Amino acid sequence: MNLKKEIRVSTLFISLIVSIMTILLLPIFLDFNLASNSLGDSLLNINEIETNSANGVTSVVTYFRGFDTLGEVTILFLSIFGIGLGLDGYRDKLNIFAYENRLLKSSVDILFPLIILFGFYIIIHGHLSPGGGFQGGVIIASAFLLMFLAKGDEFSLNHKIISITEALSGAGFILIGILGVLLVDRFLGNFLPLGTIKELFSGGVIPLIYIFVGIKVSAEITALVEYFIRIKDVR
Amino acid sequence: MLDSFNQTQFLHSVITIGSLLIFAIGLVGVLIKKNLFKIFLSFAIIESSLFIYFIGMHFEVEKVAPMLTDKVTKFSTNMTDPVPQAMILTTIVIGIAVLALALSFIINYFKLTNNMRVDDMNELGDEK
Amino acid sequence: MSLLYFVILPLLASFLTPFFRNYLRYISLAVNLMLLALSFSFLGSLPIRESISFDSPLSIAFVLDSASLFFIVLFLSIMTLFSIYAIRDKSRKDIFILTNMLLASVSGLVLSGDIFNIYIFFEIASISAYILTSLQKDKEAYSGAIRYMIMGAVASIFLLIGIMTIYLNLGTLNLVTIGEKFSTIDNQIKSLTLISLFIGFGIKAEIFPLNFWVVDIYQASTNRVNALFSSVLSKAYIFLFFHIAYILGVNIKILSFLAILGIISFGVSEISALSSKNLKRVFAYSTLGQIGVLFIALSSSSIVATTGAIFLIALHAITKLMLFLSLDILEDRFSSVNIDIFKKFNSLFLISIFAIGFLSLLGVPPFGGFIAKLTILEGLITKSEYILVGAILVISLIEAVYLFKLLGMSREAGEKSSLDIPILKRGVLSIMALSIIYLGIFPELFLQICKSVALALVGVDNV
Amino acid sequence: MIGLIVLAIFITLIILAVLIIENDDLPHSVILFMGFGLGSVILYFIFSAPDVALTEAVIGTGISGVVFLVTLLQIRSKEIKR
Repeated sequence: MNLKKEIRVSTLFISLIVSIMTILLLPIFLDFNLASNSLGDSLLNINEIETNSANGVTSVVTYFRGFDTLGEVTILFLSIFGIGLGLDGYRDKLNIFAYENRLLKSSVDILFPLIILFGFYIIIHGHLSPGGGFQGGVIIASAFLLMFLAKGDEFSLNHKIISITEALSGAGFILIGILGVLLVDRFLGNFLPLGTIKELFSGGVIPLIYIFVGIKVSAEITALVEYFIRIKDVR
Repeated sequence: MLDSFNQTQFLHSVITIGSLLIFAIGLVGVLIKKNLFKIFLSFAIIESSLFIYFIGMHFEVEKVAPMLTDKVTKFSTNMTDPVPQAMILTTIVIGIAVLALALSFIINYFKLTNNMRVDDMNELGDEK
Repeated sequence: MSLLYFVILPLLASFLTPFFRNYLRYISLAVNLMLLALSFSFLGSLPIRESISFDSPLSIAFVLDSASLFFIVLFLSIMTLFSIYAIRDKSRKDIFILTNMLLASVSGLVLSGDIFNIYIFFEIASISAYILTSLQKDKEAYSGAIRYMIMGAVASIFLLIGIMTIYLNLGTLNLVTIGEKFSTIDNQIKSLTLISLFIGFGIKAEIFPLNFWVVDIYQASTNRVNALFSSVLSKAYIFLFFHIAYILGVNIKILSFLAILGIISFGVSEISALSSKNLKRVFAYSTLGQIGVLFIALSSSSIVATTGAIFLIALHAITKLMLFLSLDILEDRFSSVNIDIFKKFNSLFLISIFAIGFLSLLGVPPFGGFIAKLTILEGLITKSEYILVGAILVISLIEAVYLFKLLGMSREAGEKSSLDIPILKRGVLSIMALSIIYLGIFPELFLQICKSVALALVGVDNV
Repeated sequence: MIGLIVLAIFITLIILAVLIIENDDLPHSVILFMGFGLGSVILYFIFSAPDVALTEAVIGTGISGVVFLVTLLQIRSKEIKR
């Protein structure tokens, strides 16, 4: 009883400090006046001339700040590698995520190719509509997640293929960058014709980069899910 | 009277106060919760509050998405700033990568020690 | 040649690992040597600005001035020595993927001229560090890694707040533009940004009071990993901390506050080291103490002291690499890191390595540490900061107590066992020891280099 | 109208956040966290950021929810068999 009271006092104390901090910070944050001429506005102004991509966010993510995206893909790679190191002992073991259901089992065969197709659609149309490599890649990975859910232990992935896909798509991203250095003297620079805006073949290197990102992200998230759902058979 | 609710000024105040409150709730969660799982859940809430604030502050009423559609045919300054959106997109993906790594560490730690409480993590110290 | 190769080549080596898993260590060594050669080819044409994918202020730019080149060369040479040391190990193939990532990220941190890009590299470096900490897969390692991740999450959240306030108020992410415009923003917002950035970078730069967790991390990880943490990662973050501080144009009040934090950091960690029985913890406390000295020197706004600090960074990186790698040999033999193992071995080579390292840490002539500390004190005296000078001297005495205690233990009589050190490891350790002695006896050339680095870092000749 | 909608969603999010933190049942709070993600997806959509909304929907809510739940499953299976 005594202990419980003590915990409550510390909780109360911390909440009090945090709320005082919040009240003190509030006027500072409410006072913000946004910068009138920001980086984004200047990028929007030149977007139509420089990239011919219909989606402003995509051209920032893959072209103007494409190097950040490379770093981000690297972070995903590293994190999956770290998870694999730790959970590796549980590979080829029981799938704890499986859910026995006949309806699910028979419908997943139809859904699986459709979801993959949808993922590729999102990836390829990244420069025309919302979406792109990350979102589409995760959608493809969710198709595999559905397979794990429905098929249970009958379904497993070939890890060799996944790691080679991952390696090749990562290397492909870097290769595009190095081609940029060699051809236009800028890493990740645009060396392809821009095409007409709002058409599928437009935007220079942007769709190419997003395709590599999409393949890499889908392989990585699939590997992540597979690492997490396997467990050592303790029975 | 209803008009004043649609002003950018009002919107920004709501966003600021709301996301600061969510941030504070997440911070309290990090500080008072002893369960490792809850701590990382609270970190995810804190990050979400930052994202909402950052995206929200760059939105003004009547601004459209930075994207050409059937209605919008030209890039102009009447669009929301694409750079914060790109930054948040990047940060969300980083967030899930870090979160998944942390959870895998927690699983491994739990399998070794049967412990999920942060104040019982006493493996390290001068006597050990 | 493009500056990007410093980041790209290690990344490529890591990405393509499935194809040459068994040869990864040779490829990593080759990458290190190649980049070392590349970095010397830039010597004549400093400073270089290279923008990535588009014109500079609108996209990300990499900046190579003499300061960043110095740090790149330092990191590359340490990585090369480390790769040679670890190349014969059959068991630890995975560590090379992580060291490559670590190399790429610290190069990016040092080179990048864009604050959000710095955040990305910050995360890559942190995640490599978390995984390196957990490599041993026992409960200590996971406990340390989870602690590290909690602190890292706090750091990245605060860094993100800083970057967001900067972008909201200035509308730019480029460091040079931020530096030009930073004085125009409101005082309250300015201090909010500075505090967020201080917490974000300060946790990683391991400065008091944000360093209470560091020693546990060192205890949880292996000695090789500690060698990298102490000589690469913390140095990169210190460079970054002061690089950003000088770019934002912090005033004298904040700098003197940093100096006070440095002196507390130095004092507290050396006193804690006295009572510690675990060698990993002792060396970790000593690293924290040296970081305190670096903070004092770098925030003194005197070029002479900054020169000394740069000298100390290079020297301390080499010394700590040497000490942790020697400790690695001892731990392999005795499978313990209690200070008692100093009584148990009988190897003149290893004892002299430890002696050189300890004396250089203390700043005894004729070793390199003496020159570094002398230059720092000289700079502080010209600024008439006599309190700081006195404090450094007094705390160094405390440092002397435990280091001499350790050295004395190795001479105690008792049961001794001999050590068998492979010739490759012997070679690497002696190269480091010889370079410490060389820098102590002929410091002039290196001091000159350090001075130009200090000028570039503080930003007198160009920013 | 837009101001009131945003206000309503924010109030929901704050309540959800408190519930997530204060819930003793871990799976319950993960489900609530996915609800929180859904709320922020709507907010991003209102703020004219469809790309971020899509990303948060598939990554921030979808995959992270799955990862949280599977972590709980892993821990639960160990607890039962202990």
